[in-house]
Amino acid sequence: CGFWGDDGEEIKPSPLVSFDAEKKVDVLWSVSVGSGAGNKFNQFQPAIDGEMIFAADKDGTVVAVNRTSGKKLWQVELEIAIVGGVGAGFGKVAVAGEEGEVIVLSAEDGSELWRDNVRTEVTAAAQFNRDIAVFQLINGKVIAFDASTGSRAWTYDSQVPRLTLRGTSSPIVASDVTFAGFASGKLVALDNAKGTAIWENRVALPQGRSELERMVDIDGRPLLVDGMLYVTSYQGRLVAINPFRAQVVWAQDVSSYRSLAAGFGNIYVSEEDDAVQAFDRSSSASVWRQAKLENREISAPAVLDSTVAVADYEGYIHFMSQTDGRFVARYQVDSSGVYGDMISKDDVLYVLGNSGRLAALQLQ
Amino acid sequence: NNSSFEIQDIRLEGLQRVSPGLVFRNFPITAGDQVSSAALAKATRKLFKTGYFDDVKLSRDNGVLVLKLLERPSVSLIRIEGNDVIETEMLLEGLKQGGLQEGDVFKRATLESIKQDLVRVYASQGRYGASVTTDVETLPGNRVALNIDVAEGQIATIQHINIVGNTVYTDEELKELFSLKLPHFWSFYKKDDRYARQKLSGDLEKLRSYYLDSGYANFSIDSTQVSITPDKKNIFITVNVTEGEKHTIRAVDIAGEMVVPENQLMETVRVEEGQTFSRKLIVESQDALATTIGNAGYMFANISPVPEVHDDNTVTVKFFLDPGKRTYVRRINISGNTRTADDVIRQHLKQMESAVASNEMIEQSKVRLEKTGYFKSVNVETTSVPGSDDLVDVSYVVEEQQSGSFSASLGFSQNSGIILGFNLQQDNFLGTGKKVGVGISNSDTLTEYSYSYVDPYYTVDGVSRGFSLYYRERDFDEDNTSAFSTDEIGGGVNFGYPIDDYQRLNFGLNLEQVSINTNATETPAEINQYIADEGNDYFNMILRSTWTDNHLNRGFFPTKGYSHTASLELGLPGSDLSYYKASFNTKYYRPLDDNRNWVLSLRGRFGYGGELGGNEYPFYKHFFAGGLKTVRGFEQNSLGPRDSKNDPFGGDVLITGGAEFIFPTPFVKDQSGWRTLLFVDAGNVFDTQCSSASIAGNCEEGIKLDELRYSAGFGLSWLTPIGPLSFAIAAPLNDKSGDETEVFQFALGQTF
Amino acid sequence: CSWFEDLQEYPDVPEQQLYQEAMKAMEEVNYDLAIEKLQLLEARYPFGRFSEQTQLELIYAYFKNYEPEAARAAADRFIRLHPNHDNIDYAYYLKGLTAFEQDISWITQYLPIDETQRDPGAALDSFESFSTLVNRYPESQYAPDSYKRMVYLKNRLAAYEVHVARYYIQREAFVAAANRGRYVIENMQETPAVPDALAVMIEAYTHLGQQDLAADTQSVLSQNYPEYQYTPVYKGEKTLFDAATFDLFSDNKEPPVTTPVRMSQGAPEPDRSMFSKLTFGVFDDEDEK
Amino acid sequence: CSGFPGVYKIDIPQGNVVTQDMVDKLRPGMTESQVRFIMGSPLITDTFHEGRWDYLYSKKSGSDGSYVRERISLYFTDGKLNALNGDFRPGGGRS
Repeated sequence: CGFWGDDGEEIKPSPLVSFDAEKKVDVLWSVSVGSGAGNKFNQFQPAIDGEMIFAADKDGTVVAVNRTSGKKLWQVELEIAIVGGVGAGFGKVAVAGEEGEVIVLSAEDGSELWRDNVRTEVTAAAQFNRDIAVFQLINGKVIAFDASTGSRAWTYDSQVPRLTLRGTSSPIVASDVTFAGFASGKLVALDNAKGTAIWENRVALPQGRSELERMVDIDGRPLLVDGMLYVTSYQGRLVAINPFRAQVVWAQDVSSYRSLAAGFGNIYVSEEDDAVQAFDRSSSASVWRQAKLENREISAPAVLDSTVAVADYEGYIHFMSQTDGRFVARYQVDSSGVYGDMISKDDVLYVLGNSGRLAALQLQ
Repeated sequence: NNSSFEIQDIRLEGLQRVSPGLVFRNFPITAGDQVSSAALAKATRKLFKTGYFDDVKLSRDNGVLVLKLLERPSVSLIRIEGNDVIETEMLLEGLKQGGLQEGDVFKRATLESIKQDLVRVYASQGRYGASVTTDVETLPGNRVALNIDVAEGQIATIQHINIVGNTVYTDEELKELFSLKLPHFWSFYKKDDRYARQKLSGDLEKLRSYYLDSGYANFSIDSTQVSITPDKKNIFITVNVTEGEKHTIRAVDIAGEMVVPENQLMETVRVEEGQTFSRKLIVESQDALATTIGNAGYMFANISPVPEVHDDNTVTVKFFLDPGKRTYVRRINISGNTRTADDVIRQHLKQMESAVASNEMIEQSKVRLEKTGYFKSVNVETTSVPGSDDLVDVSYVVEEQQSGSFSASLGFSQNSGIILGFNLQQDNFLGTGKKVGVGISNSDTLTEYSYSYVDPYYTVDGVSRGFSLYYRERDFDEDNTSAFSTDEIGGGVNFGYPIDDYQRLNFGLNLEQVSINTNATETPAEINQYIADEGNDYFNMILRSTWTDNHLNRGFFPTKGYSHTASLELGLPGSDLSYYKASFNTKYYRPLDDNRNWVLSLRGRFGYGGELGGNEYPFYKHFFAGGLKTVRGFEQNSLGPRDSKNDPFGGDVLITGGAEFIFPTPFVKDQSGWRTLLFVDAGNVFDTQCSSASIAGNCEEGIKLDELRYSAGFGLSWLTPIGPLSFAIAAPLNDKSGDETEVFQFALGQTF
Repeated sequence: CSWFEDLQEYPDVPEQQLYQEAMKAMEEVNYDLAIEKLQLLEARYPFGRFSEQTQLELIYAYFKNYEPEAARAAADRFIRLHPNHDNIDYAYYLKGLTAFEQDISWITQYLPIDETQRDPGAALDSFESFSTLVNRYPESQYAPDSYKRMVYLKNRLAAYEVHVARYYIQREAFVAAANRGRYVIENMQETPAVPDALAVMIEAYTHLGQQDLAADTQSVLSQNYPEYQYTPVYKGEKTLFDAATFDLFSDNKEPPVTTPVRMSQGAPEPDRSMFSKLTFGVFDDEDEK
Repeated sequence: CSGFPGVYKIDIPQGNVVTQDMVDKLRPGMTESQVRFIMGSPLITDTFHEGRWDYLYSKKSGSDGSYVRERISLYFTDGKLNALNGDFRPGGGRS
């Protein structure tokens, strides 16, 4: 009966589940990065290049840390409002600003190598290979720059539906081809030399009458594992594609806007309604489904030892066994939650919380 | 075997609610037919298509065809819980459009469509996060009840509007133009943080015009992205623009068939050389050209401005003229006037039938109709006559309203017996367009028998003629002014005629016999003094003349324009009392937004009276101030000099005025019947020469501006079915001791 | 917020009893109650034995309850659901009557308001229902009255045209006046206003100096309406003298336009005789037999 | 005195505006639609005069009450223009 506000009763997230922990989480190191991601649903995640790990905050602070010791190597204050989180590779670090600014710094000392303006927001982290830096823009364009000089190599354009999900998928940039998933539900392979489409595959078909029902964004990052490409789409399908012959091997109806993870022969998906499901990579059969995290706004999954982990809106990281999805450990890393993807490398899980806390975790 | 067999009779089994008649009407086989199994199958399919049955089985009982029917349940009740923002009727209406309402046949497929229809109703209100669960409860008698449980979820508000590529203007400056706003203090009331596609396209149009109107000829909106967070609570809008350079006008030119001399056309064009490029001026010039040509009879002319952008940041603007054919009005239809006679409306129209069509005249006629005050709304539409390319019909659709007031009262008091009060003031009496006023009352303060009649269209050009007769015995004491009473008997004739579209002159001659009665104790010395000098009854010949210049856009609740009225009342020489009483009344309305909901208005009323012959200025012709009409917050007529009994005596000089800030009435859909405003009033009356009998302190001679009284407050007017009702809540700002203030005042039959 | 809503469950009232209660309410002229019962009947037993009769009664109840939109919607629904029902003429007739009387408020009948000078309003919509009734069901008991009302409407529109023509004569817009007259001649031949229209055309053509057109129209007038005596409408400009002397010396009475007589109010009850056969006379009260 | 002094009166235009160059374009034998294209739709097509179109322009001036009136009538036999009379002469000046 709210006369003033029209709050309508809130859809409540499910409470934390009690379980007997089989593993212990210990924090190797943690560092704070500027003022964090802010409240504009910025999906910031860290980026790793060799021994260094980089992170950014919404006010233009970029920090480089040694990923084993956690010692801060350098910190740079840029005068832009960062929207897209940090991308790194091959000795370079890239960030993108709200007014379309694109800045690439040198990984050693953070000095600015080159800068350009792409005239719209870039919410996805940039990707590098030996010679190009690829940015995916929210207006459906993909722009490749020469990584060292910053001159424009090519631009690919795609149609954007009238209503999409906030956030864009980061492309996978291999040596000669780039795989990019778009808000139109299409997955495209682009030739790195000229930026032309080699093949195109419709991962999900828009259905229903209202713009809301017709959203089929690919927002999660595609996953390349043993030569097979996996990609999910919102209100669409999880699809396994042979990237060389652009042929769909199998598909499962599941809606997800998060990136994927793989382990133990499974593909792990954080579904739209916050359940985590494991599918067998070869037969596509559903192995297990953990639904006790409903409405907790879970992040993309990341694999650590024998577990698969997801973070939630209160910053709890839930570790689940890769065999049957039972909870094995839990740790609260940042009470303001984790929106961005987590990175696991060499048995260490790197997490960037919304309040700007960057931590490296390990399981005992 | 498709051998056919003869049917003696047909028996129906399993029927509960469907009527046998309906079954037979849809089963094209009757007793006595020779029928094959193919025909039977076709008939069964036809029966099945009616949708009333889940299953139809046929069997034979030696010659009797038996139809075993399993009726589909019908939905007899739909219960919806969990909805509090959208009422159940609205949701049922949404289902009805989806083809499901109580009493319909229930099909399993409808369950799925229910979910989508309801979610769509919520999505249309920006509540993207709503979810719906349904379950079916069977009731006896093959009926079902549908229980629908709704989780309305949060409303999606706009979290982030980002304009990329703007250097000339800042984001904040441009977002000011937008109707879509980030959540702010007023959001719960104005609801402007709710995303709606049409609103966005409207805002983008405003953005484009803002740039194009200030010189940026090749400004373009490259793309717009609207995205929503997965929890469907926040909307993100990104607008990517390319500003381009600021351009100036190099040259202006008109090409095409000049049906109106070119120099006359060039005058109406607002775009000049050297001026900063502005699309607004180009569009205004285009309209001006269309109107000028339209007035010459070319209603279907089309003018296309072609700006040609040069790379030295200048633009040549060429107007291409295609006048089309001279257009004529075939018929003018008037509708909606179920009470007002046709010619009462038609006489206001300047556009003639079977004559050259003119936009200006058609539009002016609409304004003239609005000025009459007879109508709540007047809409005009010009449609071309099918089968011709140069004939149009013009249709005026009016919505009538009560103009004038009507009140009747019946009472009884011991000393003066039956008190009868009947007052009728109608501007459009019985829809004949005549102004009729009848006043009958015999209360102890007022005995009145008055009749006034004005025919505004005595001649077809709008010369008005009217006359009035009145017998009035008024006891002023009750009217909280000086204690005396007047008996008046008189009558008169008046004429008025327009001297142009907006100005009008009125003349009236009244013959009047007035006698003043006093009573020994109550009547103040000033009046006794006056009677001593001038006697107490007078026969006067009064000439009233007024000049009005009315540019207001509407009769009731004007929102634009101004009006001046100057009037002079002369007690002609040869009457017992010769005097002059002049007054000037001016109103000015200035809309603050394009659809004129927020209006600033100023008004002023000034009066000056004096004697002409040897006699003193009659005290009963004094000006009074205070009350709803002049200075709100002070009692009726209570301002200004007092007589020796300390009753208000009025004065021969009146100065009042005020400013009003009119704003749309909250929580009301149809604004045309309401007016709410904040006001500041000022005013007082003065006396240039006090009566010799007045006591010091009650009447200072001369106009003292520091004696002006001020008040401020809130006012509301509402057009009720029996006439306008107005009230004001006012706080006097500088009332002095002895002033009679009144915080709440109301009146029937008068609007602000 | 639901403590307003009446949560009472609808008791499972058998169809027969519900219908009897509705009919009792109708007799007691309590149309609100009758409507509520009939609506319930329609929702609970949409294809029951009484469903068609219920819908007919609903139309009548809404009409008597001054709910024109609901009556019209109920009539449309009946026509849509039972296109070849025997009482469908009643549905068309009621639909026409609702529109016909929608704008006549009860007081205007007693006030001296000349209907022919005003917009007939919703009455025009009744024309369509009445004409469907008269063409498709000529032998229906309601056809004669419908036809009379159609004629009334047409005469009223013709008289309206003549009034407008006369205004244009006084306004000195003579071509407009002639064309208004012509509109009546060409579209409303069999109305009583035809002679007035011819007279207006003659006067307009004369003022326009078109003697030949005026003479030909005059010959048509005198052949068809020999006894029509013609008084000119145009009275020239009113002078100050007339005004001051209250027009005592100028005869400004306007020749009357033949106005059609006003139609009676009210509507007949739905035909229940056929229905009693269907329910084997269970509901007929004793004296009716 | 006639009427009221100084009353503001509007002009009363009536009928089709006809100009000499319109009439000059007329040729006998023209079809109705050709004539309609040149002259515009006639505002007077009398019921009792089949095949006769009257283009009559009159204007009463509001300021001085003066009258202007010009007329041309066109006659058609089985759809073809064959005669005209009135204040205009094709090719010649005003009659």
